[in-house]
Amino acid sequence: MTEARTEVRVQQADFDAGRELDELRLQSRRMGAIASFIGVMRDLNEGDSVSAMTLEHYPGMTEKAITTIVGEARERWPLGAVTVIHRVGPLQPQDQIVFVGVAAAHRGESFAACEFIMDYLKTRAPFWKKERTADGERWVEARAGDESAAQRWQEQ
Amino acid sequence: MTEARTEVRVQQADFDAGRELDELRLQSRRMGAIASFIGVMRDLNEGDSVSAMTLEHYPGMTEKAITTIVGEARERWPLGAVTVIHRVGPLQPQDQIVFVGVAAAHRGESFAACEFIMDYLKTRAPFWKKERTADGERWVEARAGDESAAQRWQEQ
Amino acid sequence: MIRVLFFARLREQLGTAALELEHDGVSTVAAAREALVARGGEQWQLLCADNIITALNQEVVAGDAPLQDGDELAFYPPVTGG
Amino acid sequence: MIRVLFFARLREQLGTAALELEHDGVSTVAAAREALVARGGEQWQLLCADNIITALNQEVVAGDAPLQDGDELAFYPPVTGG
Repeated sequence: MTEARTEVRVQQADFDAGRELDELRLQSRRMGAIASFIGVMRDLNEGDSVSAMTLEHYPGMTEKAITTIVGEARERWPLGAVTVIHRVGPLQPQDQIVFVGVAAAHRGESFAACEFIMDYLKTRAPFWKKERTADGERWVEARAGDESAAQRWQEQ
Repeated sequence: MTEARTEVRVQQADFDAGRELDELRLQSRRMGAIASFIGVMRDLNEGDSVSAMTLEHYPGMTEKAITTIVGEARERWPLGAVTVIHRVGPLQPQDQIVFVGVAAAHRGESFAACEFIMDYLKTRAPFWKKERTADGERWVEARAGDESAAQRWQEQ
Repeated sequence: MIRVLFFARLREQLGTAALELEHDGVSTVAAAREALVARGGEQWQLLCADNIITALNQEVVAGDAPLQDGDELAFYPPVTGG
Repeated sequence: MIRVLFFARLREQLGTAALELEHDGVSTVAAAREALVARGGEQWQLLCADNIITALNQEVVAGDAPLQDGDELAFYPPVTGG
């Protein structure tokens, strides 16, 4: 396989998932599978209604951490183009937060790599969510379930 | 959870994956995860260059079989809206063949259900691919790997 | 009458996409297969191959599934969509 | 000099997003943490919590990682992106 493209973007602006998927698809004539994931802001967390959110990040390190995660995925599976976009700044319910798209020759690899990248991004990339509820603002707590989702890849 | 929408379409026309993803996302304010898959026509199969493909199907049964598969996924995981689109008729390399999009509250469920639906669609829904190579037309052979991918869900 | 359908490679090999079969004396899917082979000749033994799938009224069934007048019965090779 | 950064809840609790620390006598990440607590007072014990992550030049490291003049050292709570 020739060097496949990895694109990582951290941005305040929204993204067009359809355009990203088209770009992944048209990068190669050999990739039969594109798995993707979009994380969406929910209006409910820990049982409380959430009206808005702000995403803080560590500029520079976020891109570096995500690029490292994609590199680890490439060591595990033969992949084509990969695109990861993560938004920062103020967000509203139903806004897109993150996009991960993975092209591969076959679907098993694209699914596994897409889920791997999300599990690692959730637990390794320096982003923090602060949400607004009726009681004011609060930092979102990390979930034990996210850590165990990432850990399970180390047992394989 | 209120009744979530299942949309199944079998059509000759291409589809706009971005629009489908937007519709999945805007169906609910409670779904934080949208996993999706796009199957793409490759220009290579079994080591031979493929210049074109025709997809035959069993009209009526394809929609019914896919709807049943989505129903089985809903019995396994709590899901939001689900969209499955499968194209039929003539296709070129890099054309989109199939779209599966699954919304869920959390990402683990959306990934599992999306892969489950693809694995079952591949082995249960009555579609057949005929491809054109330099030696003429030939029917694509079913892969043992697809059957074992579907079987593994029965062991869980 | 039973409406019988054939798809893909099987349709091409038999040179037939659809036909009508009398329901009389054809009480199961397996009996329909035998009647088709008896009527069509050696080439129709293809219907007996292990990997041929049978669907009755658009649901996959085994050979012992009972047939009723007006049913739609399909024979087809392993599927390759997606 | 070592450039030290704090993020999210920790940044708010310390009331500081960034500061400069003399490199002299601060040879490891753990030593930098001790120097910050000594200099900042009790509230800065927060840096010693088990779940606080340390990144040196934008890579996660343990306390024994050596520091060099000009390094960028970050302290932050568990991440919650994605």
